[in-house]
Amino acid sequence: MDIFIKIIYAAISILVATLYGLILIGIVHKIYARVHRRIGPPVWQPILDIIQTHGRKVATSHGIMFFLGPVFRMAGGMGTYLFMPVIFGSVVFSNYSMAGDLLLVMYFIFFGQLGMALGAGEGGHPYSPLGIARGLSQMSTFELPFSLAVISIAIQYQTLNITTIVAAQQGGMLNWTLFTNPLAVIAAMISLLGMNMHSPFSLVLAPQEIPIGPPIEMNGSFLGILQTNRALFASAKLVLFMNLFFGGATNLPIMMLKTFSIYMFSVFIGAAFPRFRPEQSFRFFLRIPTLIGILSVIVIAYL
Amino acid sequence: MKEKDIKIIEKEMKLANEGLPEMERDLFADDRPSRIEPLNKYLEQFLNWARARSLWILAYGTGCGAIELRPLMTARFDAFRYGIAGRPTPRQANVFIIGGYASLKTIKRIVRSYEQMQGPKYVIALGSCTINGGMYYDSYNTINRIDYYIPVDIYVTGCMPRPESLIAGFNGLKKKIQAGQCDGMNKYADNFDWYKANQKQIIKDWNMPDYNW
Amino acid sequence: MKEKIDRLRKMVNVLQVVEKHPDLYFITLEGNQLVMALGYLKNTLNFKHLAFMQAVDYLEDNKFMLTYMVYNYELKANLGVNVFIDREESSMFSIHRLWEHAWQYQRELYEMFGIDFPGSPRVDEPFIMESWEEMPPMRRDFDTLAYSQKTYFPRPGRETNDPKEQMKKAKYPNYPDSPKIRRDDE
Amino acid sequence: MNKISESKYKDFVADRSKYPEMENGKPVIDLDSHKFTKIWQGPQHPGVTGNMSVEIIVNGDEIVDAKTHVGYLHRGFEKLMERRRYIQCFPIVCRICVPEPDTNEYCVSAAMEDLAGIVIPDKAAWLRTLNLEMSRVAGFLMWLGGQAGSLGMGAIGQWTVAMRDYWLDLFEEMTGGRIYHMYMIPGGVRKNLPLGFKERVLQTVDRTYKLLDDIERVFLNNAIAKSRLKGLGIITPEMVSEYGIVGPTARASGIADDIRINQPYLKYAELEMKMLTSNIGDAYDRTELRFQELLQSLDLVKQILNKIPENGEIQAKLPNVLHWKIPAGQTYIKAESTRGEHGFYMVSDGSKYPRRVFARGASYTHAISVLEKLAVNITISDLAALMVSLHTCPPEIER
Amino acid sequence: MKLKDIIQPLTIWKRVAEEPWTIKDPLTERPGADNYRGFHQNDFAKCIGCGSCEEICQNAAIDLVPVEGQEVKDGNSGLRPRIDYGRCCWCALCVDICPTGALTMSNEYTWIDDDPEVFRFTPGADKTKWQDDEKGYSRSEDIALINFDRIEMEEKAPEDRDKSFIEIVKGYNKEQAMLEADRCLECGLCTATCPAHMDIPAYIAALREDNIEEAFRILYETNPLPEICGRICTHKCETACALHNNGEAIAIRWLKRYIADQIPAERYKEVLGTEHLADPKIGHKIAVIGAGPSGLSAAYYLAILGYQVKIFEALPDSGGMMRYGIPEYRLPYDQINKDIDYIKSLGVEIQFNTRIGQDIPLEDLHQEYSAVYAATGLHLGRSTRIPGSDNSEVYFATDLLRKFTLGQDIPVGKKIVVIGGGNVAMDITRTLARLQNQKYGKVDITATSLETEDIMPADREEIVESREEKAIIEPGWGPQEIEIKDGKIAGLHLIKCLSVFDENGAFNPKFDANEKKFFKADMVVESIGQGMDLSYISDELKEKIKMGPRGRIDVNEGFQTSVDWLFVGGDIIKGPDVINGVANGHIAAKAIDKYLNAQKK
Repeated sequence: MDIFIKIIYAAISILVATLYGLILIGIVHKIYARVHRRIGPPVWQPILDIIQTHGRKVATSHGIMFFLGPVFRMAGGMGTYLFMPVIFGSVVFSNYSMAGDLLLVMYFIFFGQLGMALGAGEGGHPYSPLGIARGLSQMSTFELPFSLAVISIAIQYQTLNITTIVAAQQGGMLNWTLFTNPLAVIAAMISLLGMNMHSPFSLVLAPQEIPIGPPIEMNGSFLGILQTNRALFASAKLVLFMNLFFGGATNLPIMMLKTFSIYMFSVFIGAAFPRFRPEQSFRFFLRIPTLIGILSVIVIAYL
Repeated sequence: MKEKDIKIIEKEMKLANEGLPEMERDLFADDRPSRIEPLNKYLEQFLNWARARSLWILAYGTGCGAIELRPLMTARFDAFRYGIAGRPTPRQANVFIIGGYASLKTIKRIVRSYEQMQGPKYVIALGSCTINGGMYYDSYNTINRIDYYIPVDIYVTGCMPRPESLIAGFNGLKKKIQAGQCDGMNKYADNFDWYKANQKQIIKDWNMPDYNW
Repeated sequence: MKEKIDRLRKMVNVLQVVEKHPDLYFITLEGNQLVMALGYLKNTLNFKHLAFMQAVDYLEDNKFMLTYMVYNYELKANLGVNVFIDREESSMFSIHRLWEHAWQYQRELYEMFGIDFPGSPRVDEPFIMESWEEMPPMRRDFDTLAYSQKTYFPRPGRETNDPKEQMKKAKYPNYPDSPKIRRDDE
Repeated sequence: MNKISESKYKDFVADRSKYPEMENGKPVIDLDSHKFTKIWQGPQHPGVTGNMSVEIIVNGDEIVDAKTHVGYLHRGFEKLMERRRYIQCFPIVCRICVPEPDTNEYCVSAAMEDLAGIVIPDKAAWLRTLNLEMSRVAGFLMWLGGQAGSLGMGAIGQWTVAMRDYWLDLFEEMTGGRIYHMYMIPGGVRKNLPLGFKERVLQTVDRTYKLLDDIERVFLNNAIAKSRLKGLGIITPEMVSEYGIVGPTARASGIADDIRINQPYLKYAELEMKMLTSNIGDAYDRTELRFQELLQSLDLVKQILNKIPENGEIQAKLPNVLHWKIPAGQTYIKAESTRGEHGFYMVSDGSKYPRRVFARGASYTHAISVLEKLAVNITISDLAALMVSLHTCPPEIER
Repeated sequence: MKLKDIIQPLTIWKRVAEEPWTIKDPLTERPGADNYRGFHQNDFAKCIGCGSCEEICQNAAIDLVPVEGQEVKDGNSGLRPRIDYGRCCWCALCVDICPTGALTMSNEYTWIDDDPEVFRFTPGADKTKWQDDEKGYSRSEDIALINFDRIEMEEKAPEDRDKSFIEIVKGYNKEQAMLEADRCLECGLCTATCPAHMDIPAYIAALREDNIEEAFRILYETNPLPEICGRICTHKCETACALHNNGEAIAIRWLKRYIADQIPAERYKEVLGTEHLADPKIGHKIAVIGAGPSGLSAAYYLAILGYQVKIFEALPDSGGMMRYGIPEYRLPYDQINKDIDYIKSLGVEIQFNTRIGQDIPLEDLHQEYSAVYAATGLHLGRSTRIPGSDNSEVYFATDLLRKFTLGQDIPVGKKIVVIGGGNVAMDITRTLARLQNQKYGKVDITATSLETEDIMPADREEIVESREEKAIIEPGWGPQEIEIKDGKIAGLHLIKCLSVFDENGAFNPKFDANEKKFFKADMVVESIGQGMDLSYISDELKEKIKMGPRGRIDVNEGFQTSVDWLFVGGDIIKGPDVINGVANGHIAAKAIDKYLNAQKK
């Protein structure tokens, strides 16, 4: 396929994913609002917010790294998204899926955080490093069960190519990893809670503790980029989970439905619980989900 | 403010950090802000449209006005539906609500927070105390009129102004933003010396507590 | 309550006892016996809770009155202990060893009234005011209105009329004042 | 901390004996060593209760030293009252504590009445009791939202603050004011109850019961909330008198001291109520106790509504307030606010103006002496929860 | 960690489908409560500009400003409160204290603007969208910050007093006086209405501060007859009192009496600081004609200015109408003497039984005295001139009263009708009622007037007390004819009076001839006003003096006639009442002083 067309397709895909992510965030705000017994903002509010942040002027400077942070973060989000198929069998939404892209995707999940850490650390505000420390520690801990789950399904499907994994799950609900390897899915879904950073794992932003942590000094377009990335990264994660565990999607509505349902899982838990203390959160991931992850690997590998 | 006043003050008052070495100048937060000029008429109109619909309040309850911010932001009045949200850091907020009286110690933080906010930024002054001292007009520790220290876009009178008044204030602010008339930030930049002089007149110890940002 | 005060009398010189209510008494002590009295009240007579300590400025008499309000959980009664101290070079014994939170009041009094409590922790740290250069503001000779008008730019344009003067202006502007009684020496 | 290492507190206390190094009972802190960071939590910080700040020194995210800074809300009420007539004091004092202004109004009015020897009519006393108890409900609801919010659970705050708003509607109807009621004028109260008010209060009480039912399930029985609040900020019974701790915060540590029961004022002697105490004294205990007190207050509101007489004077005869002089004397009037003993010490010298009014805010020591002690050795993440669990109200400290 | 604690929180989702609590459109859906303390309203029809709101405002938020269209009237300063919403705290103390109930609050509460200067407005004058709101806060009837009820004045019971001439009103005791003084709002609206412009709030304040001497000094600044005025003043001030709008006015007159009563006569000089004035004199000698209130007032002020004053009085005792017109039960003679003796003690000489014009020609006075102040008063009765009024049993009230005071016998009929509704009519009614009571053991006297009861010029309490003393008051009738039978009076025919004044306010009564009334009587007393007697002015002088309308002497504002040494004042110029006389005397004294000073140079 022509590389240029591929690029155009990827661009369209990213745009759709970002918009979808933003709307998704908007919808989730709306749902939270209903839990709070209020009406809630319009679903397109995140888009307006991003336009607004881009319209702001940046008059502070904390050095180049500070400004590169959001860029790295965005790169991480895009990287995560770009290397996996969004809609199975679609040309436009196939992205740069290739053999071994699962590893690449997992690397990019990390990459964004690290980049952000470099940038935010330059901000000089003491809450930034605190937030970063929390974020990175928590990420390390939830990555463990997640990686175990990924290893488990890599063993199960004998591949590291997401497209192949999706393909293997086609042909009926019962082919989904959810039913073929439930332990791995449980481990992964619990780590998704941490990944989505909803309560009780919202350590990084934690407004009452370290007011919004790493991006505390971010503003203007840089904040806008971070916001965009949040949307893109959210949809990327959800698509990844959909692909790995819930049989992927063959068209856009299915994709939206499935990702939305996956997201609702974190929302469902998130609305009901307060935030963990950092060490509680770390311990949490290193206990049951990790055990389940190990179990799933053992089950898949030896049974 | 009258231009005559500004000229007199410019002549008489010197910025407190004048003549200090470069390193120490920062402590006084005397960096002159710059004006914000619109890039393009139509783009600016579009941005103003978006700005009016996405107002981020600085979560700093400076006075008793903060008490009505909570009902405003919670289920009964739900300001989120108007695109009003709270931000915990001044860097990201664009609306500063002065919740009534500002004590001597607070006005210092108000000025500092206001300066940290990135433009375009707007100020809503709540309650009588911000207009003419309110019931603390004779207090030794509260200022009388906030517009001497930072520019204000909308005044909401009342003590306390109810959440509904506050929503009306936001509506007024939105209209003003959309019409492109909210130039408080430019006013601050243009009359920086006047504002600084006023601030310095009451804040004797300009040096902030050793905050390491 | 009376019995407790009688026991206190054996320890220190109680200058005055006022019963405001059956559960609220005020006694006046001598300044130099205060710490001993409070210690006795707290440890032996079980007035465990120090509700507050405050000062009242008697500018005319050139005195500060310090009030220590203690409370007895068993008796369910308050006892206010008053002592008078000199207003110039005002200073009082610190009671932060009796109650852990007393330093907080002493710090406030140091700042708001200028009463020194030597030995009290952090007593000279600014408590409420920041960069305050005038006299301690709670002293009665500090005029807060004048200070506010001088410092904080009251909004101009306010002017009022006295109804009496206004009516005089409108109705009888030329009415003569009362004649001055002529002195013989004029 | 020594006493805490005993028996029932043992489970909650970590061993901090090794680090940081201690000298004379204080940690050795060298900021230049880069082992410690100084952080100003507040005044602009969503986690602090009101406009105050805590200067903390952290090692990692563990607090090794804390200092409270207040004064951001200082308006000099006491000074201002010295140049206001007696009648002009009651509108100004209610600003001392915004979430619960009525206690201030009551205390200052009652202090004037006490000094001037005025006895308020029976109905006025009942209306005041109703007002105070309603304000306790509103105050507790606000606090409950704050306690949940400090742990990052926004929903509870949304619910309770909205519910408080329904109570504010009632206040508005009863007093004419939403936040500042300015209802208890010296000598009595300003308005009779409007028509049908009783039914509307009872409706709101029922709604509140229903909401509290939900909250009990969602928040008080919440595994994570429990895990975070248990063992946080333990106050031992010895500390209570040492640090002048009052109200529910003291009662959670087992000190049975409720002014409404021990030294009943207004009509509290005619109401049935139980002294609520608890014995561990950690943040969860305090939360639960306050929750119980909230339920108790709702019950009291119902009791009061049944007992309010239909007819009667609502104000004792006052002299012309423009030149009202009160004979010389001093008094101390206290009332139980949501935070505990809220008292006014008033000295008059026989003139038109009070010689001295001192407001003993219930949380005067909670936010400074106590917080500074309890904040050490916890992590930043718990500071907000600790602060809220002490139920501090900064303007009470600096006034 | 129990499983229950993990499952239960998820019930948070239970109410997600319920209707949100959010108010859909808070700006239109949520008016304030019915008695919400919103923005201020002011009913200009009620507001009197007394400034109590300004006084009680603890935020100094209220200014009193003149407002277009609001005139200065008696009891209304024309000022209106302007409220600075940069100060207001909505405590509504201003509403609670407002003595007229003009100031209220609407339940509107939203006002935003980007100009901080606009939040200062005059409710009622500036057009606001809430100015006609009906809901909102107003003072509850159940509370009061001020006392609207006058402290009861003890009086002799009607049965104790209706035979004797002992003073009726007992006067306040200290406690009562303090309580009554405490009610004063210190607005000062009364001062303008008082003809002498006494500083009423100041002396009441001094009284409240228990500083009687200071209060007494303030009284003497503008009124040298406090004992007299404290009893029989027409107290126009009390109708102007702010409290009068919604309750009972401060008993200003009784307070004045209380103050004066507290100082014994021998301490007057000491308290007022006039001990050194006993043996004058420097400068000019001045003659005063008539020892009535105006003459005495002028004499007093001239005396303290250092002039040598001599009063010429036609009657055998001083006091003029105060002694010869007002019965003793209202104004005991010893109180008159107390005031006058003090004036005399300052060196003022009074020559009795000397009628100027008859005994000494007016021009002669000018030889000896630098200036003459003529305050001769109104001593001639005025007749209704109705048929039958020339009968010998028809008397003038003033004549009867004077004769009674002089100790002469006066005729007392069995059935008497008094024509007139003024204070003099009441005086003669009550005097005759007492005499009837003494003589016949019962009262049968009727007073009738043109004016209906609400506009009767007599003091309210005079009417009430007359009725208590069993006199009949029948206002609203115009006398038509005195029926004479056999040279004796049979009775008085009256017809209904519809209105007394026409649209321009001029005296022009209208009657309804169909409604008639007849009072049987054997004696009729006319008391419809008094006439002046200018016979003491010689004809030559009369030509020099410019005369004004209706036979009055034309004077300038200092009561100087066109003959520059002659000053004329008192009832013949303005009045008739004591306090006007006092005021005239005061002004004239200052004018004479000015005139003489100008002459010297």
